[in-house]
Amino acid sequence: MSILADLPISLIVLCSGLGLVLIGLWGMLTQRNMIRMIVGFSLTDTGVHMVMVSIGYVTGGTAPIINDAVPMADAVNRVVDPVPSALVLTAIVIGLGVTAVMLSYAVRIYKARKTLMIDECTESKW
Amino acid sequence: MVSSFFSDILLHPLGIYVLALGAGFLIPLFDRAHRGSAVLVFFAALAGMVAIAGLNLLAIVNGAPSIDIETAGIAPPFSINLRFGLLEGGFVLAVNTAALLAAWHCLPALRQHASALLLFLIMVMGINGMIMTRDLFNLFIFIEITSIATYALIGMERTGSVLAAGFKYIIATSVATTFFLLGTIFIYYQVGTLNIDDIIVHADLIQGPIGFIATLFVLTSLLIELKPYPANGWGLDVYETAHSGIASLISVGVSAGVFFAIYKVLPLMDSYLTSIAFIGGATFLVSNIIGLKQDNARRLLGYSSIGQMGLLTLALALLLQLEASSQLVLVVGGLFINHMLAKAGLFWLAGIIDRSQLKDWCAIAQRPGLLLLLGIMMAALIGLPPFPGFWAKWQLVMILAEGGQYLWIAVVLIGSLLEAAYLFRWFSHARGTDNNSMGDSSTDEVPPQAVVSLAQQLPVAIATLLLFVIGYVMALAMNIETPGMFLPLLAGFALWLIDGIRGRLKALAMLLVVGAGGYWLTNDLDGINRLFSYLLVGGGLLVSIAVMYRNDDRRGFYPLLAVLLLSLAVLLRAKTSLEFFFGWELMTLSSYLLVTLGRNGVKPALNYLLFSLASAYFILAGFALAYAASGSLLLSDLGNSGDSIGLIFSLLAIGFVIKMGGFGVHIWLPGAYAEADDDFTALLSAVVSKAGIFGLVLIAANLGVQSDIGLDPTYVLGWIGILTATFGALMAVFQEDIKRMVAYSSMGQLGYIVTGIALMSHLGWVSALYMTVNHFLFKGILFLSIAGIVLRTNERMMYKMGGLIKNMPFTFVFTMIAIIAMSGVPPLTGFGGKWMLFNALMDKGWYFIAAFAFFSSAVAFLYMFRLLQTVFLGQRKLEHAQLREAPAILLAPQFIMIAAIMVISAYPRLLLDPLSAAIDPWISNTLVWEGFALQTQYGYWNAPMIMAVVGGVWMVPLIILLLVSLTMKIQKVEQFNIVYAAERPHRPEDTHFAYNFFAHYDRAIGFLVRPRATAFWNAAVEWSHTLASSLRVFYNGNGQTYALFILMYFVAMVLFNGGLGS
Amino acid sequence: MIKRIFIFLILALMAMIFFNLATNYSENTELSRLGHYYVETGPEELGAPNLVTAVVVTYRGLDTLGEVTVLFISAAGVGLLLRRTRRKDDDEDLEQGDRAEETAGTHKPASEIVETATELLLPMVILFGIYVFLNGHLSPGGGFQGGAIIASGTMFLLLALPESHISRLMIAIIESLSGFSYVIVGVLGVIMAGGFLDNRIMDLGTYGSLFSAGAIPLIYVFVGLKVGFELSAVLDRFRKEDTGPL
Amino acid sequence: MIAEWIGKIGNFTLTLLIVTAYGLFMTAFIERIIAKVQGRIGIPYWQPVINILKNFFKRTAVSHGYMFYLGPVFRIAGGIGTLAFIPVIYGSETFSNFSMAGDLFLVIYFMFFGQLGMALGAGESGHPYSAIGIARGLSQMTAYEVPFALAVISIVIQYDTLSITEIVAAQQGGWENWTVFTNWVATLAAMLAFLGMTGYSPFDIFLAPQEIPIGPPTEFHSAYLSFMSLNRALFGATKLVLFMNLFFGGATGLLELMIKTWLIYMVAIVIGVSFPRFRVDQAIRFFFKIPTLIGIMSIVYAQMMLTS
Repeated sequence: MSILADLPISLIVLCSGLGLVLIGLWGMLTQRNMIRMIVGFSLTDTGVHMVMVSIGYVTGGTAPIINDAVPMADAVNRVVDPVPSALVLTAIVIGLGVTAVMLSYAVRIYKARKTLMIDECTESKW
Repeated sequence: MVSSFFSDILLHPLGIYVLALGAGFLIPLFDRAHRGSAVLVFFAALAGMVAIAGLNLLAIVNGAPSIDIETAGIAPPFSINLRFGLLEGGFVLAVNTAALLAAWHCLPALRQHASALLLFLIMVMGINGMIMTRDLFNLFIFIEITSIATYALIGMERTGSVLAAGFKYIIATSVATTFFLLGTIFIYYQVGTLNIDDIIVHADLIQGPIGFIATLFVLTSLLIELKPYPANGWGLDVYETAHSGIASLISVGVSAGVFFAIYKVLPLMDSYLTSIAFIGGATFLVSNIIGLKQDNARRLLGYSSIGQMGLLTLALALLLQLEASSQLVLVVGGLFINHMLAKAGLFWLAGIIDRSQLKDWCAIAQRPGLLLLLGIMMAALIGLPPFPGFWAKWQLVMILAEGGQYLWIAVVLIGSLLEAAYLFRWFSHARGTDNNSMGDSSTDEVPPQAVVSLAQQLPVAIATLLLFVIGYVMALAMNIETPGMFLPLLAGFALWLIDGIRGRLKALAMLLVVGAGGYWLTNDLDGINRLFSYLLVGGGLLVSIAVMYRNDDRRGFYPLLAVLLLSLAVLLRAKTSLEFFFGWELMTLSSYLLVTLGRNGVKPALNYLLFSLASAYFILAGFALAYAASGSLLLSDLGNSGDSIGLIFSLLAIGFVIKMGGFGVHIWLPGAYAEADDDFTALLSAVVSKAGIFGLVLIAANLGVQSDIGLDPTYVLGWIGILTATFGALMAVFQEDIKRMVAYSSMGQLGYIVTGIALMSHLGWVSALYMTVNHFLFKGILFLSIAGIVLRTNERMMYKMGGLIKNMPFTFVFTMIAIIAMSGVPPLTGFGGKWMLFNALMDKGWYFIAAFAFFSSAVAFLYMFRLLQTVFLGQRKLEHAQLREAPAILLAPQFIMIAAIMVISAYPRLLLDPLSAAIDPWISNTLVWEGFALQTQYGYWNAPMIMAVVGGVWMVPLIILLLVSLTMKIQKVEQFNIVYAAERPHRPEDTHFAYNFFAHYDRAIGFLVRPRATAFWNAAVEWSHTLASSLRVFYNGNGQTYALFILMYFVAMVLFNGGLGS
Repeated sequence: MIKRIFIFLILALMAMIFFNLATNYSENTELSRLGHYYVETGPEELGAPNLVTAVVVTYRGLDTLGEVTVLFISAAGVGLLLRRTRRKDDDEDLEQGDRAEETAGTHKPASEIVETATELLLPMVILFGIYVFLNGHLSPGGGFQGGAIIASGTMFLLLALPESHISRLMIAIIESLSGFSYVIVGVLGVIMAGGFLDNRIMDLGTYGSLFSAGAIPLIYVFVGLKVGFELSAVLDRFRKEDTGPL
Repeated sequence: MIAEWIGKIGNFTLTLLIVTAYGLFMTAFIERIIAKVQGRIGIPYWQPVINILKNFFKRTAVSHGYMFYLGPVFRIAGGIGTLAFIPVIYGSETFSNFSMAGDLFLVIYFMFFGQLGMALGAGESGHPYSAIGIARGLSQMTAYEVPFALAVISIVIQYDTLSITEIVAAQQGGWENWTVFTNWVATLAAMLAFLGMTGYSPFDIFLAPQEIPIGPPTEFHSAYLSFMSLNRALFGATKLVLFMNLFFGGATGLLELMIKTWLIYMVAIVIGVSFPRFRVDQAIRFFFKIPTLIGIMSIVYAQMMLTS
């Protein structure tokens, strides 16, 4: 545990994020059920978001809100990068949108062919 | 205030977003009020987007600076900015225009749901954003906007297969964009900015493994969006199943956006240009190979789409690598706009005709308008003139040649050929395999025809129009002589407008147009071009008179014929290799279409087209090398090509020889000649084949003689020529079909001419040109005679004829004279050609070629006799007893040509002097005349004297016989009155020895002419299909497999470009 | 099985790539150029204490507009996909599927605790959502967050009272108008201030007060409303898989 | 000018008569030799002349059409014309005929003229045997043309000219200058081709003289037949003259002409009576094997040994 404790916090988040990406990809590639694939996608997406957040971290920084807690004069040295935070916000919403559409596809596919198995949807090929 | 609102907001490129979003957000409300009003708002917004893009682009083209749109009132890189420059403007305008047309196309589906309308609108805006934004993360947003809108629209028709395809599409693209995001954030980590320009400025900060991986992630995910092989099965499924309008927009719009995004980030990717080019090239090549095996029209379009994007990627990467970015607009822009209009048009057509299997496309066989549109789209797609793709491909190949990228030239050309193969196979299906233009068997069922309203065709028609317009503009940019070079098309268009009037009237109009146009195009030519203009234009007109023997509708025939004949004039007029190639391709296309008009012409026409295109691509490659070596496009500068002259000559010669049906690549020839309309076959053989000769003479003159370098290829060419002659003759011997036989004969006769040109001596060339003229005369006569015979007997198998000399005496005499002129028997014209050729061959020391020439001209007697014997002589079939002579309009041109043969036979000097003069600029005259006798180092030839002696020795016995006859009782006997063991034959079939006439010859040496070439090419086709099958195993339809391929792509890109080290 | 091994292999390679990323990563010790600029000049320039909001709404306002659009089109897309089959000529299977779904029986009613809790909490949740987006420029939070909270209220409602009716018309009107207004505000930025989506079309006000930071609160109101109603609409559509007109 | 032409025509007529008479004599001669070999007495020497005259003056004739009528005309015109382009006796203006009109190449190609016309005439008769005969004859012709062409090319390489007169001139000055000795390879090839050209056994199946109604002349009779018989004699002699000129040093006098051609003819006859008949495809294959090989060697020989 001491090794972990020595690591920079953002690196841990980064690694977890990347790990999540891999887990999600594994799920997308091996789970035949579409809902599970969507779960895999969500995991991947979340992993990327974690990576993004970790990138924005500045050692010892706090939230980039310039108010009484963080005086303007010293702000530059005390806050984390606001940009990745802003980006991740956008990315989350987009991930949500994609997930919603994916889910509605899954619903429709189930209705149309009474199955959710991806390998049973292979009529278009070659 | 109001005016500034208009100029600053609405007409500003920003207005595109304002319009799209404003309308998009409001459409649900309008929809609640009134569905129609929502549709109105939708179109108004789209039209506005087109107008904004158009007006701003116009301003930029006229010199205004490119527009930078800053947001938030803060300068970049601290805020997001958009750019609307020349390239951006072009892409945006193109995408929006296509979107407007696509919207019209899929309006019936879109208007069902207001959400579909707004999704469509926002999707287009997303593409616009992808093109214009200069911020990496903002690019991601626009990609996602486009993607999500696309996902939803794909699922608009909720059948099982669409949904499955859509889900695969989502999985694939979302994996790709995830990696894009990862890459983006790591780039931000290193550079500390998201503005692309700013990143480029600080590109040195991107370094180490993180920089390497981040850049590759960004690049690869964008490339994946372009659907590179093999990670593209998901794209194909969508192209196959989604609504055609949506599929078209994905193919041309979304791809355009992604492509432009790649273009934007490429400055960061300098070291990966090779990889990019490789991916593009492989995708282009492989998808076109796989397309060969595809039977589903929409999926075929998918392969073509993917292939085209591959080509675009390839072109982009190579142009940047070769530092030719000034040509980007012309090459990439041209290719893009071409792909966009043509591919979208095809998707729309596929949508409105709605037949998934290619073979069901005969549903438009009786719809000339639709066929025309289909043909134009396909021609544009494979880069035939005058469409933008032609100019772009030309320029691309030129640049590649300059950069020494020969392998890539091969990839581009081979890929294009493959694409042509499957596209025109499709066209063949649409054309219908079997069209009885003679109207002899009305029992054939016409498959149910597609019902298509004009409104549905409108977008396709507009796309067609735009293709022409842009093609013309590009022609201006390429400094092509206009309108001269476009005259064939104009003439064709004009005649197409009056295609509704009666047959003969149209023919007359065509002759007038071609006459006037041809004169205008060729009257200021001189030298050898002038000579050929008499032959090609004058001769073409002469033979064309015969087309009036038919008075039926012949839709499309006359306009196409005008295009063909005038494109020959263009060919002669060409000063630069580009103009030459333009005319050449125009000729190829129009003659292909004309062949398809024949009775069973569709399939052979496809062969013809493919070989012609292969020939054209060899020519293109040759010209490109010449341009690279000499730096000039002028045909007269071909000779300044230095060391590569041998290679250039070989490439060009291969091209022309294919077009002339050279030995081994002749298999297109008999089919095309046989199945084309009978009068058109005469033109093909007598006139069009001369274009190849002209080309050969041209390059021989400019490359072979001007340079001091010895050309070994000419010796090979000499052999090719004579082997063509020999095998053409041998194969002709064993044909039963009269047209096939004469077609093989034509091939053989052209072989001598090739050999003559290959000799590279004055005498050789004179003989070649002399034989060219002669070939024009006798083949014109022969094929026109055959047209008459086929017209009267409705039959092409010679053994089903016989004894026609009684019914068609003029045709017989003309044929006989033509055959004597062909055979080389003195005193007619053929002898002179053979004599000069033989002398020239001996002079050059090509003795064995001379021996082959002897042999092949002896073999030629076999089929020549057979033609006369089995058709005109022997026993007449009972049902042919009442046949009449061929129509006078068919005989008239033949008569003129007979007269010409006679005059030239007696006074060859009339012809030889101008021929010799035309050659003089290149090789000085070696003809020595003593009076009328021509002297060579070896022998002499006194044509008038020969004519006189032969006439004398022929007349004397005739007179004697006539005198004797006076004293005799000459009894004219009936057909069956022969010495037949004192019996009377029952039927003519019993005693007409015609079928398998040379069976014994076949027994003796028939093994030489077993169809090995055909077998070879069949094997090649077979092999390519097998290859296609093995290349497409990746497309197993499983979405997970596709996702796996995408991951593999990322891994492979990283490993390939440097691996995990460093 | 072979496929699994193959997948494993590819993912292992991918993991090595990621490992390469991680080992070469070192935590930032100072702000990036962009971040530095925003932190340094952002508060004065835009008057918003919450710099993330400043970045989201103004500096990268175009992203946010795009983001709203994404949400808007995914809602529309979900609606398009999950619409009830109305026309006879649609896929036969589809229609049967729909009918089967309709006759599958009513939902099991939620427990009383949930129902009561919902009735109690729902107004507060919504109020909190509104608070979050109104204070987006001052404190953590903003339009999206607030919208999401409002939508979670809707979620509550749907869980507790599955049969409750949510007015489509209202959703559509609010969605459309708030989106349109956002665009208008953006355009006003061009006319009245420095550029598209410039928040300084209104007075920046007193730093740190509710009505400050120019148009940021206004924009966040639109965004909050829009996000809240859109997410609600998405949830609603998944509930019934039927939208009627959008 | 006109006088010159009349003179030429006169001279040619003389040559024509001599060669024709000689050809007829040879025809009878070979018949007699064959008869002797087969143990018969054979025909008298004047029998061919009698046959021709008899046929010529027959009172009735049957016509199948105009081409049928013209066929024999073409045929004999081909024979006469071929002779017209060959100088018969070296150094004699009288016997040089119209050889100034064209060279060896002209002669070779003009030999087809008669065959073609004949073939057309026979074709119009409508008799299948005519057509079969012609088909066979033409096929065989393509085969023996090959060694012949190779041999001709070889001697053209050797003498560097296509003019028959010059070829003969080059062989003057003693028997050792004759082509047969200087270029025996080419001569061998040409003589093998000659066997096919003459149409005697074993290469006579296209004519099949022994069988009753087979071959191109099947339907011809009366004056037509007499034209054809006349041509057969004339054309055979003409070919002998050509071979003599090309390979055996030509002739400076009528006597030399007769002896040389007689000897050349004997080659064909000796072989003809000794060998049975080939089927036509066998004949074709035969010519494409050994004779062609010899022909190729003759060119190589000429290139290597006979040019400087």
